[in-house]
Amino acid sequence: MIDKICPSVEVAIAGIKEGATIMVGGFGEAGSPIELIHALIDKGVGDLTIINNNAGNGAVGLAALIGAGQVRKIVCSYPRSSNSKIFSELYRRGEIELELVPQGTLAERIRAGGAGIPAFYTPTSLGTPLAEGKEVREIKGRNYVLEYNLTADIALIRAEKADTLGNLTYNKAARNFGPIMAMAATTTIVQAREVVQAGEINPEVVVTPGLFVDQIIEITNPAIESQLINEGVSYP
Amino acid sequence: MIDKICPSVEVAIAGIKEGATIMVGGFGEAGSPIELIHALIDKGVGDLTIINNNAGNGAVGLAALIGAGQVRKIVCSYPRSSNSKIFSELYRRGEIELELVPQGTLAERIRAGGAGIPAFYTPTSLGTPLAEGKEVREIKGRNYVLEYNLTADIALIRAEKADTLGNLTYNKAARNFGPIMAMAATTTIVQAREVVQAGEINPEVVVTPGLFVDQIIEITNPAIESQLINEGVSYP
Amino acid sequence: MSESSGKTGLSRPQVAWRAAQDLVDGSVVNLGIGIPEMVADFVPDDRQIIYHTENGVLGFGPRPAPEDEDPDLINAGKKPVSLLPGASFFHHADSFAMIRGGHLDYCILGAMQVSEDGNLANWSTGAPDAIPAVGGAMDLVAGVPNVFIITDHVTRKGQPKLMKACTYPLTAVGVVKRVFTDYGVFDVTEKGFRITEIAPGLTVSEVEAKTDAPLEISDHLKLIETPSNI
Amino acid sequence: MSESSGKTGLSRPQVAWRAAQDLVDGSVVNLGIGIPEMVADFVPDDRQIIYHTENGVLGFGPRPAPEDEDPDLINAGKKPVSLLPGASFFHHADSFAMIRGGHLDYCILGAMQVSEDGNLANWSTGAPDAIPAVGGAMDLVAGVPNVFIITDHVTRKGQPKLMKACTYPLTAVGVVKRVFTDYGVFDVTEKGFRITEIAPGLTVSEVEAKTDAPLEISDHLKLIETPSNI
Repeated sequence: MIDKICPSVEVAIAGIKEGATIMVGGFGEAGSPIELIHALIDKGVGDLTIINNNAGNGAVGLAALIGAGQVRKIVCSYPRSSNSKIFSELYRRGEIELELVPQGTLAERIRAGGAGIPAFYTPTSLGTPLAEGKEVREIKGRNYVLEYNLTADIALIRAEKADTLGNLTYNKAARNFGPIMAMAATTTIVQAREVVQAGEINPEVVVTPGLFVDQIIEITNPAIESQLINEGVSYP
Repeated sequence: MIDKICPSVEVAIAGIKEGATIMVGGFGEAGSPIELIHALIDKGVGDLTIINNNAGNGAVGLAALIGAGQVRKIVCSYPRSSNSKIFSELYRRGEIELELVPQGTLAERIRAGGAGIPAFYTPTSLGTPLAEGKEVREIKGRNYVLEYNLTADIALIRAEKADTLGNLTYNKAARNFGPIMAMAATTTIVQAREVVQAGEINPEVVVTPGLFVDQIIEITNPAIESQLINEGVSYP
Repeated sequence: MSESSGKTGLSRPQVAWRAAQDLVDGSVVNLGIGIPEMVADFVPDDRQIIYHTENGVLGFGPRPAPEDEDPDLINAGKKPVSLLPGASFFHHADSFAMIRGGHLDYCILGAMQVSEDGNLANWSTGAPDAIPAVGGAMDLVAGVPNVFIITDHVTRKGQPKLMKACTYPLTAVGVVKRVFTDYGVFDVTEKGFRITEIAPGLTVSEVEAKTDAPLEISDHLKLIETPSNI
Repeated sequence: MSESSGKTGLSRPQVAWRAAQDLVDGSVVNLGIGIPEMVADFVPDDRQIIYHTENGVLGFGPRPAPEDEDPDLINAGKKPVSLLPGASFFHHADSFAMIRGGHLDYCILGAMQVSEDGNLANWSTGAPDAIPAVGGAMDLVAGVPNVFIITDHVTRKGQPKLMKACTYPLTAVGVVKRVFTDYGVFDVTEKGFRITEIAPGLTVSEVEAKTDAPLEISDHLKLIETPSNI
């Protein structure tokens, strides 16, 4: 019978392999699955492609994963950070690849990946360097850029509540990329602040239906990235 | 200041004009905004293009609107009904135009219309008569059909709860096309079972954010289509 | 597969029972309108199946008692359903994102015709006075990895439905994986139909006579044994 | 627009105040990171503006007291915000559906350069060692019908930012409707920049001298009068 709850973060991420493409939820620290990312650092798998809106803050979470040399390429919209040089130094040294994607195109490409849409047209980036080399098509008198979907082997996301079937709710603006990344990855791994039995989440308020979720680990008190950074923590 | 609540259905639909394209929510009777449809029959505007999943049941609601001769064309996935001959008779006589769209493509075209995506590729309908004349493109080794978005002048939808800013929740499977039609129409008109003040719907459970909604009319006890049909009612 | 007596082959409930045995524990399944809906009645007790209906419900259960019916809680066949613990609601674009995005494991549909290369025709006879109606079938078969078909082996007029090539307008090309009929179980392979199980009281040559395509016979052809209470 | 004394033209809060006067009651507005965020402080009391932030909140309010801050409730600039009655949360694809689908009324952004044909450059100097970062700007300007810019009229080095043509990499082509600077208010018309309002203490020829494009002068050129407390 279905039970997606894992006993530890190690078990939750056990299936992640060298060279994997991993979508990581979060917009800055909001929604960042920091315990799952730290477990990934402990595990040490490398050659990863990371899809996230940003490229990490301070020297914890995503920035620490990049700093550990485990990331070959990052797909994101905004890799600049006021409090982290980890990405920028690697990037300037040519040691990490960057695919820069406008934020809305990033979100739509991920959603398309989850929705079985291989490609779509968008007005975003038309006439800019980010549209160079891309097909442009006129539709009803306006020009649009062709964009392809994004999928991943793994999604790591943070939810507020999860039930045993994988239904999720989120906390406020921590929702951001979680629901669409859960759709677009072959295996979706969730850290939830609270795990409940199936039936304890009102069907009307489920944000991510359980069929998008594979593994769940309960992290009752997740680390708060900005607090760690203020305390000068660097992981590990 | 913002207040989207209307005093009557007549006021709510006052802006609908002859020749309008109207998305009508509902999957069968679930979610059908029957009081708004009946008001549209009373108003009598014609030459309408209707976008709905079906083509009406019995002789009430959408079927009655079609029967009143107000609909020039219908865009839908499933116009057959076990209890209504109104559409089929007009169709066989050539008095109503039909654009048949697979249900998922219909939903995605509407969502695209609301999301500023002019066109997308989908595997659905490839190699079938419904793909005839449409562009086919190979992407990563599989063929896909190009589909264009759908937009409308008006959306008529039924919600469970609405607040004064237009935030909506729905009841169970009556949600269906409501959220995406609210996105895809220039003017979205909602009949809600209950109207509350802004702040009375938890921000986490809002399904349709208020910026998609223009006019709201409270209908506390909407007619139930199947009951009307069982009672042999035909509207008006 | 009609309920009339004196007929060989499985009854419709027996075909539905047979199809139910092939659903893996924990899978997400969409059942088409009509006979496929019966499959839910026959899933073995030790398996948990999550049912999806394209009109926006995941995790629904059986038809409720009449007094518990809600016209806003229906399945794709527009019949009332109940909710099981862990159910969820979502809008139509999200529902078809699940379907097209490959997030369901099985869909079980009816068919007018299936061809030996897995083509499906189940939405229109193409007759000039027919009202064309496609619903969600084209999306389901395009997106769900395991497309199973439940159908009578022949039409009411005795015409084969398993074909060399479909003559009706197609629903999709090359999508059907397995067909369950009153005559047996047929896998769609690269070489065409392979009969893997046969209904009691029928011979392979009787099945071949009612099939408009060559049949490969499985080396392990089995007789279907249905429980006595179905 | 620097806060240093002895400078002519509006202060940054005054520019933000001026921009706020052009937001219509009931509209939905996205404010870019930095100076544009100040606009919210100056909306007239009799107008209700709904603020959208691309990371998934509609209807947020001012920064809360430190003890009420929630790291999961931030704006696009990653600063804590509060919620007003009638707020809602949604995921990123829905948030950008709002943006790209034309459901916002205004976005107010900063700029490195704006050209007389409405081109915007605000994400990269194109310098080889710069870390390129685009965020949501390209989506906002592609989808929001009224793109307003708030910017210093000249760079720190005194170079014009209102240009005949942008020299930096573009954010979008032909999208800017109106520019608010410390020198005045500039509409982008089919003929290029039209100055409609001018800051106290400046002459049109002084503005022209600091603008890298011809200026059409409005027949109704007004002097900007800001409240004394801003």
